[in-house]
Amino acid sequence: MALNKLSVAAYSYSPMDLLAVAAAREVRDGDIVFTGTGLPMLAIMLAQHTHAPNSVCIYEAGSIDGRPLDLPTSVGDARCAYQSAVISGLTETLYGQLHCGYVDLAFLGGAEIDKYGNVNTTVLGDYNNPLKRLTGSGGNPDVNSQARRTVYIMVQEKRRFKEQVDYITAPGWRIRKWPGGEYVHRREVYGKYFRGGVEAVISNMAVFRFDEEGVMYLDTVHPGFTVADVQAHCGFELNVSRVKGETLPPTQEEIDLLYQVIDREGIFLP
Amino acid sequence: MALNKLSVAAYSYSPMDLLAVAAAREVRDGDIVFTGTGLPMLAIMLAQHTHAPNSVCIYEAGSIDGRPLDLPTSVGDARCAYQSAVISGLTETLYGQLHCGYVDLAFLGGAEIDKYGNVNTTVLGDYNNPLKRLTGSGGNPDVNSQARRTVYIMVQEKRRFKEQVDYITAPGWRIRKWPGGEYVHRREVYGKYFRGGVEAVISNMAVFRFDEEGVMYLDTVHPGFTVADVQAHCGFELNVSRVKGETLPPTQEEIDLLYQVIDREGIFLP
Amino acid sequence: MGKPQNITLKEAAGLIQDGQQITFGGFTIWRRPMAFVYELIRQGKRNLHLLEVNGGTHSEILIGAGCVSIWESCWSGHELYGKLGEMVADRHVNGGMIVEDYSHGHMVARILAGAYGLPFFPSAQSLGTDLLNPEFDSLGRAGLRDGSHPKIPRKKYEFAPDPFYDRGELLLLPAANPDWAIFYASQVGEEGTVRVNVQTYADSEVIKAADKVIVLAEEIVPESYLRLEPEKNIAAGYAINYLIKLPWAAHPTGSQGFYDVDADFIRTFYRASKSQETFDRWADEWIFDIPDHERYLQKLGIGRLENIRANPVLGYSTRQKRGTR
Amino acid sequence: MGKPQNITLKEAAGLIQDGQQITFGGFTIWRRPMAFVYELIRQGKRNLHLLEVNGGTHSEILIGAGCVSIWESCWSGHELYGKLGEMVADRHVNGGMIVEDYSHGHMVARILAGAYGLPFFPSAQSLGTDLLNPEFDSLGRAGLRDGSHPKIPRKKYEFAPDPFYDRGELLLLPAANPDWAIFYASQVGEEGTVRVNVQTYADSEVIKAADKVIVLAEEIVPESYLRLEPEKNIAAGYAINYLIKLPWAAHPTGSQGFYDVDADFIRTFYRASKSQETFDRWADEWIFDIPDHERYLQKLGIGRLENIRANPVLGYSTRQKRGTR
Repeated sequence: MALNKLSVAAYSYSPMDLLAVAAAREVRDGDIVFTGTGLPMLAIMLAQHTHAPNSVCIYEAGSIDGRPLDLPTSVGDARCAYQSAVISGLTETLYGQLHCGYVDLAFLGGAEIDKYGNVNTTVLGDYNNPLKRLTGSGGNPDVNSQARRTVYIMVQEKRRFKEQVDYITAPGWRIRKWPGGEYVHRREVYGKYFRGGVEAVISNMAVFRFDEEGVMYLDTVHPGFTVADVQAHCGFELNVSRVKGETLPPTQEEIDLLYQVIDREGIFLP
Repeated sequence: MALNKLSVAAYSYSPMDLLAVAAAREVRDGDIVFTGTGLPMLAIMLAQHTHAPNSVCIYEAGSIDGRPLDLPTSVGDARCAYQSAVISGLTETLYGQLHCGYVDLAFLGGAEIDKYGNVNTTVLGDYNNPLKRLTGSGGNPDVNSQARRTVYIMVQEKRRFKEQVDYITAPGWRIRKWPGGEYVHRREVYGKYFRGGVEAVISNMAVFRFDEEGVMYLDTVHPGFTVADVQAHCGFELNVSRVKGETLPPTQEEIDLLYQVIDREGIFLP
Repeated sequence: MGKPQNITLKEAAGLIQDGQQITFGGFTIWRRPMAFVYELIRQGKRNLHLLEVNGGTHSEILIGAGCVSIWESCWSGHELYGKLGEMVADRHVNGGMIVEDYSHGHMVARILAGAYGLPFFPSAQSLGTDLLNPEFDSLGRAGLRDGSHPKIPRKKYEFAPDPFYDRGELLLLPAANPDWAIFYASQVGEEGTVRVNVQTYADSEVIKAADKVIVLAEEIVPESYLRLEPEKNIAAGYAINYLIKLPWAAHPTGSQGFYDVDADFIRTFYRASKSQETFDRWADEWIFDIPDHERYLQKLGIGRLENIRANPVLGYSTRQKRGTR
Repeated sequence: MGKPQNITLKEAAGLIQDGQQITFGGFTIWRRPMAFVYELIRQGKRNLHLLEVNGGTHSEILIGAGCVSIWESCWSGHELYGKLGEMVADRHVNGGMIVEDYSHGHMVARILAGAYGLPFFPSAQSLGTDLLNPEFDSLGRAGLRDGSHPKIPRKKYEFAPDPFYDRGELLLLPAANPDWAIFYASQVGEEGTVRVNVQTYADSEVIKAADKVIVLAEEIVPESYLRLEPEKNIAAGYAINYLIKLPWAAHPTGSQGFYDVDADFIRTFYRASKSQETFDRWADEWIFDIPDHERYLQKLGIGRLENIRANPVLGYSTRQKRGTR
């Protein structure tokens, strides 16, 4: 499918639509994708309906390459499993698939991210005396640490894009080597288990990527926002030297697929 | 079922029949039994048909509590799986069931056994320059090392009942503690993983058990044989001080079950 | 071992002793033994050590009711119907419960090691994270890793070298062998064979890892039916100690093939869980003022239950309105 | 990764390089990719490193033909139809092949570690046996544990303490990640989804552990059919690299649901395997003098194949006479 920029003017789209579409474009045809609930489901399904028909989706709860008739609202949902290639459980998905090395791409979310792509979904403040407790890690760090590429989908707020996260739930590019705890490059911590890492962060305002040192830079800015807008909603000084331009907006075909086929009940896209 | 000694005179039985029956009697009702191909299958099925209807059989290849219509000739046979509770594979049977600790009783065989119940199914002579290579260990040592009770079924020959086996394939009561290799009691090698060990050896001539030190003694002698016969077919000096008497012969009911129900095709009992 | 013993919900909950380590089958808001959780609360259990692969609505309710003093897991929440686990969060921020955080992959490793009778399971997952920060070892900080607590390992994790292929260090995660697994099953045979529908989560491992297992069965069916397709079963009857037949026992969590998640019920609970006061009122209404499971179902009412009842072909409800269109 | 590539038997065997490490799916005399073994022999492969959970008729044939220089496993034989693995035995006694003995549980641990991307797997099985005798470490004695052979671990096994529960030492078994798994499947979907009937052996693990996977499918069926019951499938198409459709490809080993073990064929082979001379004559007749699988089936003849054809309800032959009655 060729993206058709000229169709843009003819319709409107929401920030959520653009997030879903931008995420979908990170999928390469044939990718084995490990996906959580929500927007990531829209992204992988949209990719399968457009440029990546041979991409495959693994849901942590046990379904492998399902072909849902109706959009699942949880990875544990029976909807995930319809016409799946294999139905299994967590040992299979987390060890038999993920640890085994099949997973090319992961879509994940987080409450906080820092300039090295470290993500926090555990606590705000000191872990032993926190200001706020979040959901906890779930499989976020496992999937991130073993997929070849990870894409985080985030809300663009100053308090969420931080110089340094309060707690490293999921590993970015500069992480701690235990037991000592010194900060080193991800490659050094993972050694022979290194397969890749955080490739992109997609927010409601922009797409970010990481340089050779593992530092986040601004890649594209969504239509309607400026580089200054993004910097104003980012808690650390952003490298804007590599900005490529505007994020490609959704096409009419993509919007139609999202609203009329993938989320026709209006669950994530009301 | 009460064993009826009085019925003995009225019919004949083969050494194989007695072996199967004596083995069956080692099964306690409710036992979870890990069983290989051949005579052990007859034994567990006979027990299930008589005094141990609640005993359950696991076959290494993956079938758990099958209810075969026709006698399997291999643990990999589809016949094993008919009406089984669970069908799985080796990871499940060897780790999910055996290592997990469910198995009460195992029936195994061997080419050689020594007075400590160590069994050899690997080589005769020096392993690095053997006189004869046997089949190899298979699951014999795994099952023996983790079942609470193991019963070996053996052919009674001087060369098979040895003072010391040439190679310890499966662990008896006095085994080697590696890396040093010193001989110690099984309990010392297994430590917290100790669950029990070889409980009985049943041959075509007698039943043997083990004393507190883990040394084999003669328990009962099959009808038609004397203690001297057994000693003459045993390669080490046998403790005969505890002989209880004669092995109970098969009943007519047991013979009928073996020939008319369990092995009605005449596979193991021609 | 033999077959499971039939028992009532009250009797089964009565077996759990204060201070014991328990775990549950299911996944987040799916196939949780909710009726049992309610009964534990009615019986006023205290100081439970809840170790679970992941948390969910059931954990939030049990923790909110003050039954849990140690929680080891990786996540608590209600998926789309209430993202935060407010009760875990409250205890972590305000005290009253030890929270020990692992990753999902670590918790699966722990339960799998327990299931296989191994002391540990290796993993290269979540290296470099604060999950491994020695300062954040909550059970260690509480002085509970001295070897005197049989269900608490001496260390939160260990690094191990690779003596075989020079791949470097990876983690060993300690086995978990809870005193009890409480488990909701889709179908159980007359002799105790267990089937769960669709995704199997960590269910087969949870059953094996626990010292004793209580199963709440949505329905009891003929053994011969389950044994026609043994590939779909996860445990034989000898792995189960106690059996309770209790339809709708997983409500408000979902049970594939029987009923969907009761989204409104969980959303209402989630709102209530935002303060102890509103939680307590909710618990009075839905737990303490209700004597048993039958009355609970009566209170829910047939309309609500029919709304979430699964389409038998698809395994989920086609009646419950899920979105805006 | 995508879908498996369709390929001929000759092409597939041509991919295996002399000296590579290979493994097989199946169990003893069940679901072995026999047609592939014959073709490897026809193509004159040499110095293969055969690492397998257990051996069987296929190993004996491959070893007898001189293709294997290292065999790591736990057992070889033909079950009831020839108890001893004569060719493994011959090489062990007379030389010509390195034999490395583990237990069945150890081999499963090795393949499982490989499948999970772990460097090792722990086990307390077979402690105290001569399997652990350092003097009987054949690859070590041959000087092959120096780290320069990527598929050969530096140690046969390692002892590891339990840092968590003071349970004492147990074994770590090194992972196995063969270059190739050659696998016989009962049914494969058009997109490569793999189903095996009845017991699953170590099949799912073997597929995962290998770097590349070749599947011989008894039949290709619609994906949608296999996906109606995904609980019965063991791998998705992306786990498979090459696919060959080849009915009766497991003969003379059995394939549940399709055909039983050809007992007479294996008995005849077993007798032939008792000397190299009779083996060679057997191999001429059944391998070298036959150009392909179709002619092999023709030579077997319809009567023989019909005799072992499975009753579709029971999954095994009800025609083959098995005993004396």
